[in-house]
Amino acid sequence: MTATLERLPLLVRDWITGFFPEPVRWLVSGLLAIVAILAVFGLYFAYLTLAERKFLGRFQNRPGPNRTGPFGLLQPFADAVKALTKEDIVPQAADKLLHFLAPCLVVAFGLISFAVIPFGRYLIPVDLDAAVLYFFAAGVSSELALFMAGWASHNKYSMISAMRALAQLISYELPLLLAVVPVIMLSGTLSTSKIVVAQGGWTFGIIPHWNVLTPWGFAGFFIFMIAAVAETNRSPFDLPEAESELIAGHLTEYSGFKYALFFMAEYFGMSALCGLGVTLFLGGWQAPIDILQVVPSYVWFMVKLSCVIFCLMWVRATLLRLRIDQLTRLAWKFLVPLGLINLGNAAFWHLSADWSGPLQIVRWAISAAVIVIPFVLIGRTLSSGLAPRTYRYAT
Amino acid sequence: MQNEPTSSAPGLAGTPANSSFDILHSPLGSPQQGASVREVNDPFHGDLLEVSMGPHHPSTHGVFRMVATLDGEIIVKLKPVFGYLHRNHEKLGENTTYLASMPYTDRLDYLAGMTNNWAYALAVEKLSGQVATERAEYVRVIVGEMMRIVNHCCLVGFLFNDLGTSFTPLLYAFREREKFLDLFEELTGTRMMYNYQRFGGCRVDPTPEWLAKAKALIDGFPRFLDEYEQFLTGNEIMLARTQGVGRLSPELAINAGITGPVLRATGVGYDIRKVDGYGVYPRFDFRVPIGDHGDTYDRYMMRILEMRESVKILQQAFRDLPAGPIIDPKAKNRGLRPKAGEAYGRIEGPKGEIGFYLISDGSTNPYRYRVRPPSFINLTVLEDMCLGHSVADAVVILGSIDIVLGEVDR
Amino acid sequence: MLGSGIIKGLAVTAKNFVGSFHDPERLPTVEYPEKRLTLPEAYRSFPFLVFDGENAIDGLRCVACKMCENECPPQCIYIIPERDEKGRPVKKPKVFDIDLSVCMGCQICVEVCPFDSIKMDQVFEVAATNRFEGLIAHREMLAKSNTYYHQIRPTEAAEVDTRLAEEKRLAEEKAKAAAAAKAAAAAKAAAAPKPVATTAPASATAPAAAPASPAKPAVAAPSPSPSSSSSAAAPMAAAPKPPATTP
Amino acid sequence: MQSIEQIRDLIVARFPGAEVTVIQNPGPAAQHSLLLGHAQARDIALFLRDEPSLKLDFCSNATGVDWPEKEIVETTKVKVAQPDGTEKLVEQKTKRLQPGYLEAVYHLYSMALKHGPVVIRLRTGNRTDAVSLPSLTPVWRSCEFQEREIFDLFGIVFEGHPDLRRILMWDEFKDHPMRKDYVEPDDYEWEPTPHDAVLTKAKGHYPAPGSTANAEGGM
Amino acid sequence: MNLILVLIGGLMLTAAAVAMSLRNIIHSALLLIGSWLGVSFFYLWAGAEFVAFAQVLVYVGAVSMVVLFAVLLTRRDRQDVVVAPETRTRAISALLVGGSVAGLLVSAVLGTPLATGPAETPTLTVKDLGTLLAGPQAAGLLIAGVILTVALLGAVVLAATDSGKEDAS
Repeated sequence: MTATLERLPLLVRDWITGFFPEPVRWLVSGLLAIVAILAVFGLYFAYLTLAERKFLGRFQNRPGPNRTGPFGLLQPFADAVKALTKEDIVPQAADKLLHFLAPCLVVAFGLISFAVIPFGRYLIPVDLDAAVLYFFAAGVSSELALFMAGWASHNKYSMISAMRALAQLISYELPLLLAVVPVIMLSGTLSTSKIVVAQGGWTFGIIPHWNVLTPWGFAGFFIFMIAAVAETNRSPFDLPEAESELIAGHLTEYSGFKYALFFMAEYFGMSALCGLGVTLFLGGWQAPIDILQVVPSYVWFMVKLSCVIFCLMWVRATLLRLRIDQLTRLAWKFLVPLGLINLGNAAFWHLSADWSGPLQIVRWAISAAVIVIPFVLIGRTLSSGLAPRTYRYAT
Repeated sequence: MQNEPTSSAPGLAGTPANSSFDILHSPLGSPQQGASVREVNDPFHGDLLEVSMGPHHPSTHGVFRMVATLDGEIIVKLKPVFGYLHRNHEKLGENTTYLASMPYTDRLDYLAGMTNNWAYALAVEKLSGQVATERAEYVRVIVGEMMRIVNHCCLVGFLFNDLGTSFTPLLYAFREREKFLDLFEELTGTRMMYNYQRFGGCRVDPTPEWLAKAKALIDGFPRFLDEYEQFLTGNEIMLARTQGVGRLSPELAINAGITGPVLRATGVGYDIRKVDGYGVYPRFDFRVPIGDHGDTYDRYMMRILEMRESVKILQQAFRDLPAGPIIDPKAKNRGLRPKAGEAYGRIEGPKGEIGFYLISDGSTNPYRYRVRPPSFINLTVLEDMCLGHSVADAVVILGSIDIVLGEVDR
Repeated sequence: MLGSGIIKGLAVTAKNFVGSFHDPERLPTVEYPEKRLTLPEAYRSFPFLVFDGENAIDGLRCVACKMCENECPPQCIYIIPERDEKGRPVKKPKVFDIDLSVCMGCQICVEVCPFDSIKMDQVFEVAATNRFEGLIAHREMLAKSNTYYHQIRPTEAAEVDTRLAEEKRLAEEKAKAAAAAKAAAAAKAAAAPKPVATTAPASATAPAAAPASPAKPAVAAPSPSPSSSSSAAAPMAAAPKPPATTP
Repeated sequence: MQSIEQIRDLIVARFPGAEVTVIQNPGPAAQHSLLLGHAQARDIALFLRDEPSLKLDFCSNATGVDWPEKEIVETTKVKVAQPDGTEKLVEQKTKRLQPGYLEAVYHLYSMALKHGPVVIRLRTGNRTDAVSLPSLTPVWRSCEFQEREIFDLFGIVFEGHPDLRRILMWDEFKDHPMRKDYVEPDDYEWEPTPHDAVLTKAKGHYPAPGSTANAEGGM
Repeated sequence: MNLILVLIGGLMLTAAAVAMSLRNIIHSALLLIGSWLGVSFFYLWAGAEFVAFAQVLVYVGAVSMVVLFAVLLTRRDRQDVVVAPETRTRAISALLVGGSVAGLLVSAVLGTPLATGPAETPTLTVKDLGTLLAGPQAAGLLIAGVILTVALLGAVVLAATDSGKEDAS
């Protein structure tokens, strides 16, 4: 039973491509993969917006949207209709071509990066050899589209915020890459499916071999998630469209469906990055416990993805926003050094792989120490003068 | 990052003596006190950008405009512009009777209606020589301190909204504020527009059930404060964003007439409840918290510590509340004609010293009805605090001063 | 250790998140149209005129003395007294308008009204299609029965009724005493031709004129002693009237 | 805290030629004030702020007051010789026109010694042309906004104020609204509030749009 | 197969040509980025995935940002738009330099034996590329790294001293 469930998507695909003549079959299966991703992640995006508003509400002691449909389930479609019916104003001074092109490119690059994420054991749209490199190539070019949006609207505020967005994205590109390199080094390949296979297996049947359960993996995941939050302009780092200062940043001049496109691109980018994070550190579609393999692999991927995205919402409901200089200082003075040290740590971990017995504990201790000590030291130097104060009372 | 700024004691020329700080070498993010405006259009720095934030701006607490001249992100000049909500409250006061002005005082600082009523009642009692009854003085302290807690809840919530959280701290603070507003509604009839104090006492006597409910709420309030402090006071981003931001020196604060938590944050322990000892405050033992650095973090902590002190005062007030009439039977409210003369009555409102200066010429209407608005005068030093900071900090500094436009514009 | 403050903050929001599912204290939202908050008795929104008995217009307690019109801070009440055929004012308002768009619900009118004829209502869903005509409440719209008053403010209505009944009793006693005094005077007049009768009717009419003079003690004061029973001598305006504090 | 007379003597001792008079406050609050001449006003203010025994470093409140011309009618009993030679007491009403002036009142407190208020008053020459006063902003910066408000609403020009502009009204506004003789501008938006005075004034501007039931009912 | 080659070549050439002729600098910068994308498609067509994605990551991601920032931050002064009078002498020297570079390139292209069809490139996995780079090619890699860091440090020093010099005046 579990095998058929596991291969169900493949059976469906073979059944559909069966209708078509031989030469066109590979084209149809490619199109089918695209349609599947768009359908699944389109719906996932829709209900992600609803989930975000409901969870944010629950964090703030209020029920969240519950008027449209039972428990507010039709809210995303209501938002879509609203976005579609809103008038699409293009400022007269704007650069018409770029103004139109920017949202399309942002969504396009956001979607392309789904091509290399392994959703299930057999569910990987394109099994590239240099998959991780492809992912970052797609991610980087969405910055370009963001700049085009800021520049095209010819508005003082959106120009300032486009520059801020670029500074933020570029300064967080480095920690993102530095967090991913140890995983590639340890699993020896750039292909995401092989990375997930490398994380298979369980010791004593219950402790999975995920990268996150190793000291360098945990530090890498910590750096990766901070950089991912900054990369998708979400809560503690949502500087470009910080409403308290620059109104809506580079989105000021967009309205109607173009604004919704930017919104969609942000969620796609978040899902893709979290998908990559799950693949690299949380063992992709691997089941957490041996006996739980009865559940199909793509369910595990979705569960882990949803947990990571829930944590992002949790962070969004809690943390304050950083100032632009503190943000870049955090990247260059905290995350990059930690990333480099983590690289060394992973190298040590790789070389000491064949230590046996008690040496394993020593190996763990050294590896943990190598990452924790610099974390505490750099942390103390960065927040040198900052501490909650004690107060005296007037006589 | 904590280099002590040169204290800008005001020179005779009236504008604060600009310290020797030169904008070129201020590494972005280590804010200095006072910046020199340098000449413009040199090749490397580009020209200054004038940004008008407001009057319709998401974080200016109402219709308030700041014309800021920016060099990149750093503020070089900042001129507050207000008057958009000006409805000449003082001319209204001169055209209506003493009692009819009482409901208008709720609209001054609409987040702290009760303390406005109390200040006006105190001023008219001084003018006409009437004295409030014993029980009324205690009830005034009770509702006054509850109002202070409500006001500080609002401020802390709005301050965190300016700092960029997505409404979570604001909604926690408002959840507590709602309980206080429900109690005020049971006592006076409305949530914010109380019209509760009268010359010589209060309008309605709180029933024992109301007092029991209020006492239960006050006893539970410190638990909320502990949860709030655990949530935010130690937060590293909060420390980074507020410590050392918007520093104010004690000399400049005293000279610029700053009062309330903003003044006490600079280290000057001046609290009118202790200085004037109006009402029955001398009978309560409470402490006045003072800060050392005068920056945004100290101002935030002043409010939190003051809320804790208010809880102490309230517990003592509930304990020794005497019986007796809530209003002096011989007190004259309708058709009050105080003898010719003038009086200036002031109290320690949540935002600072709120005072009423009344000149009467024996008729039913006051000859001159003047309100001393704390938010309006606390804005004098907004520019001094914002110079050298970035735009994001200016919004936070404005939030920490706690202005309400109803009182600023009158 | 960098980050400990942030972790504590996350713990608090998590507690609130979990709490919002089971602890009513963490989910205070009342979903308005379906569920409604019970209004406290002291709640006030706009004024309304109280009438006794069945007929709305004749039963109005209001005597059109225009005291509330003068005292109202934003001057939003407008009264024209009824005039009988000979042009003498009758103790009934022909027009009693309150401009609800100007009224701020400060209940000063309730405080200064000596006849308990205007009280604060608890209706807050006041919407009108026309800003001018729709929001001016005329006499017919304002008049509501005493039973309605008992519904919205039971304790306060009870006090007002006891006080009114007691004043009516005092007035009748005085009227009886005055009548008895008149009868005795008439008897004396029959004995002695001194024209004592002329002053009696003056004094007799006075108390009738002020049936419920402002002898209203401070409400809910423990001892609601009517400070000055309707002493005929003191003209109404100058009476040292304690502020009627019926909210 | 010394009484107002002692403070006046201190000032006169310090500035021999200064015009300082005590203004009695008849009301029960008994907050008497000191009227200062223009010449040494700022020096006296500096003296009040820096004098060790006073140290009035906190100017809490600066207010403008408008005193228009007042006709004072004094009734004096004077003996008038009647034609038949007898003396008869007759009340004689003498009308005296007191010249109007604008006034700035400052309430000073001391944060160092925690005492106050000392009230000082500055009066302008008249209400039309001589309306200038020495500004006290250089001494207490708290007067900066309040003096701008007095200038905006009363029209007192403060010499030496760093930035004297209108603060509450918009800059192009011509009149000073808080003066007693201020007539509000006539751009009255028609609103049929029930009061006849308001209605007649409104009728003066616009013909009532259409016949509203209330208008007839009201008359 | 070479239809796609012609297509990609045509795309790159037209993008570059149009980029040169546009007045709006931002548009031409974006078209330049388009032509770099063309280069990466060419690599993909040739089967070298790693190089294609590296090309996109480096050029479309980073270098394009540098180009755009440079375009934004330089202040267009009025005087240098007008064509200066001695353009004729410039035209001659431009032709000379252009001709020589074209000649050099053409000879290089003709000199190398051009295999018409796509040669069966050995399927190199990333791991082999890695060992190749770390092994025999390590020297070239290190030299490139050093040159880049020197350039980076030079730029930073230049920017910093510039502000210092301006201060002294």
